[in-house]
Amino acid sequence: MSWNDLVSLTCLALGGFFFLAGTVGLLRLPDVFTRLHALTKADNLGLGLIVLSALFQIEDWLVWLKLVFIWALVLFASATVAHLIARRALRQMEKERIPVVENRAKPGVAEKHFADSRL
Amino acid sequence: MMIVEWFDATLVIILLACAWLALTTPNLLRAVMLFIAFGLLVALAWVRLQAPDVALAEAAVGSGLTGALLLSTLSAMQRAAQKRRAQGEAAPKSTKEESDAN
Amino acid sequence: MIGTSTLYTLAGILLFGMGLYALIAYPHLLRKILALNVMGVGIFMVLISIAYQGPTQRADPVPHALVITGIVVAVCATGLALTLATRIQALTGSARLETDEEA
Amino acid sequence: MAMDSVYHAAALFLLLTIGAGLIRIWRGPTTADRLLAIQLFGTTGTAILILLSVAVGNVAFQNVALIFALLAGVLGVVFTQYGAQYDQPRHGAATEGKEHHELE
Amino acid sequence: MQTSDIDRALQTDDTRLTRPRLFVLALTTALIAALATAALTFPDNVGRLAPLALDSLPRSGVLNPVTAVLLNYRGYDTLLEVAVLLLAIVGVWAIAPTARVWFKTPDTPVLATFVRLLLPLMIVVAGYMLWLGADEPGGAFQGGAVLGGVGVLWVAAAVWLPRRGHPFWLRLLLGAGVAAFVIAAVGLLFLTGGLLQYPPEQAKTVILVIEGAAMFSIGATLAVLFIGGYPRREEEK
Repeated sequence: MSWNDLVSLTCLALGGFFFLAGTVGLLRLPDVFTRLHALTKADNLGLGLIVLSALFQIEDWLVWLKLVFIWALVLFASATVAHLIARRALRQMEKERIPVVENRAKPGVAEKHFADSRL
Repeated sequence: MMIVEWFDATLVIILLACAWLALTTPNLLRAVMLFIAFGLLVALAWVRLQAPDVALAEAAVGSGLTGALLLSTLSAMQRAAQKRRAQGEAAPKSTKEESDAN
Repeated sequence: MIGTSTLYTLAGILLFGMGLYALIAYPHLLRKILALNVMGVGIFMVLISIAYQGPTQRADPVPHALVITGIVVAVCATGLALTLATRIQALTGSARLETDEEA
Repeated sequence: MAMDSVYHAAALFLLLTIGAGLIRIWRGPTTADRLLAIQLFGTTGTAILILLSVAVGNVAFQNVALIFALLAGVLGVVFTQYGAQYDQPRHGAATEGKEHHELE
Repeated sequence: MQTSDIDRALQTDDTRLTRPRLFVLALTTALIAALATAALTFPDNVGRLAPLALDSLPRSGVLNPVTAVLLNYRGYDTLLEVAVLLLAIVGVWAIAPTARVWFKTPDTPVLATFVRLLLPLMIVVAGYMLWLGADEPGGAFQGGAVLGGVGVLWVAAAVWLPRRGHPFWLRLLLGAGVAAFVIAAVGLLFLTGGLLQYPPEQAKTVILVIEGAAMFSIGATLAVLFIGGYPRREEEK
């Protein structure tokens, strides 16, 4: 096994970990605003690491460029979409007169979450 | 069994589950959202079947454009229903019958 | 053990059947349109899996071409059907096709 | 283990995380949550396509990934501009699976 | 009527498993079983068109077999298919007097900037798909689908607002695909004696021109389908 395979594997494992973290965050966090973290942080980092892992297997620099471009595009799009979703959700709550803070600490959601994870 | 076959089997199971849930859930918004996810996953199936041409078309159309069409229609339908109610009309005949049946 | 091609063929047939069931059984027009789309994907999947000739060999291009045109026509039909559904709702006040047995 | 089966295994793992993410689409409770899950699927699908392209050695798969990345943004914008109005269950009636939608 | 009654009546689609539905489910299960047996007993070595399609590839002027099938071997079919898209638009305009969606100005600079940056990028990618289509996976339909995305984004973020109705250039764009196809077909009929039979030297150029026109048509069609009728300026909620 050559050194670039080793680097590839490390990046792959790390990327997989971050994707797993993103999904766990999506499933376990209590409301929309906290779940946005999964979209904007964990998964984009995971994708970046997987792209990095792929880069060590590819010689053609054009393909190299394309992969980096895809990652940049996903970063750009998901950051914007996350902002738009958050904005919309916040407005919806204002319209329905649901206090944001109260919603986040709605009994049965957050408490159950914390009780389950024994924090 | 090779890993690729595991991948195929998992993909098929997720696809079928997605389609069945989208078609039988009572909540239409959920149905549309599941259908969009279904469209995304179908593109992966085309890639596995050595059909990148089809996957390209499906990736753009299957989830993106069909999803946009369905989402906008759903909200247009909701708006229309809401407007109807605001105008003080009685609920349509069919829905009355149903609530009687319930 | 069944091969990749057979697996996806069976999946396509199942998708077709699910779509057919939902198309007949449920009254809401939006659901019927979803069902039609799922049926379409099922048929495409059968075609593409027949075209598949193993991971090393090149796949048959003829079904691929059929499916590509099929996908674009399907989305246009969906758009037309959705417009029709919106129109039916505007005219009758309900986006469902109720039958006597249904109530 | 050869490098390509490692990549296939990684793709399988990501596919399983997508399968788990379906639960969020099912449970909602708001449309925003569901869209969030779909955006996440888009990112994960991009990653799977890149992994498959490296495993099989087919550069064409990366173009599919490119389209995935482009169209995810379009869906997000359409949702925020035209998305269904009553995605938020009424306060107090937020029991899961019993959302009330004003649909006829 | 009580509020709960209205809510129950308007709630959602009713998908309980009633007796008629059970009957339908049984019938479709039988159909699936029949189709599955047919698929499993399907003979493996059926006649394929693949060798024929791949062997004639050098004469088609392109390297991507799918494009060759679409534009060379099954040229008429694709021509009629582009015409079907036009018919879908005619249908939509016939049944829907007003648009389903309306042009909505972005209310946040984030969205405006996003669209301003993404739109040119998507157009470039659509062109790339078209160019790629001759030799690698890609082509008019894929590029057209991306252009459809451009149109949807255009409408959703109100890049440019037309007055009521569709502008002339949009109608021109909608017809461009069929027009280019028909002109090429008739022209080639006089030049080579065959409908859509390309001269081998210029084949690639002709195919790219037809595909380009078809791509714009498909993109415009998808965008107009998304609008779903005649567009209006900002509508009241």
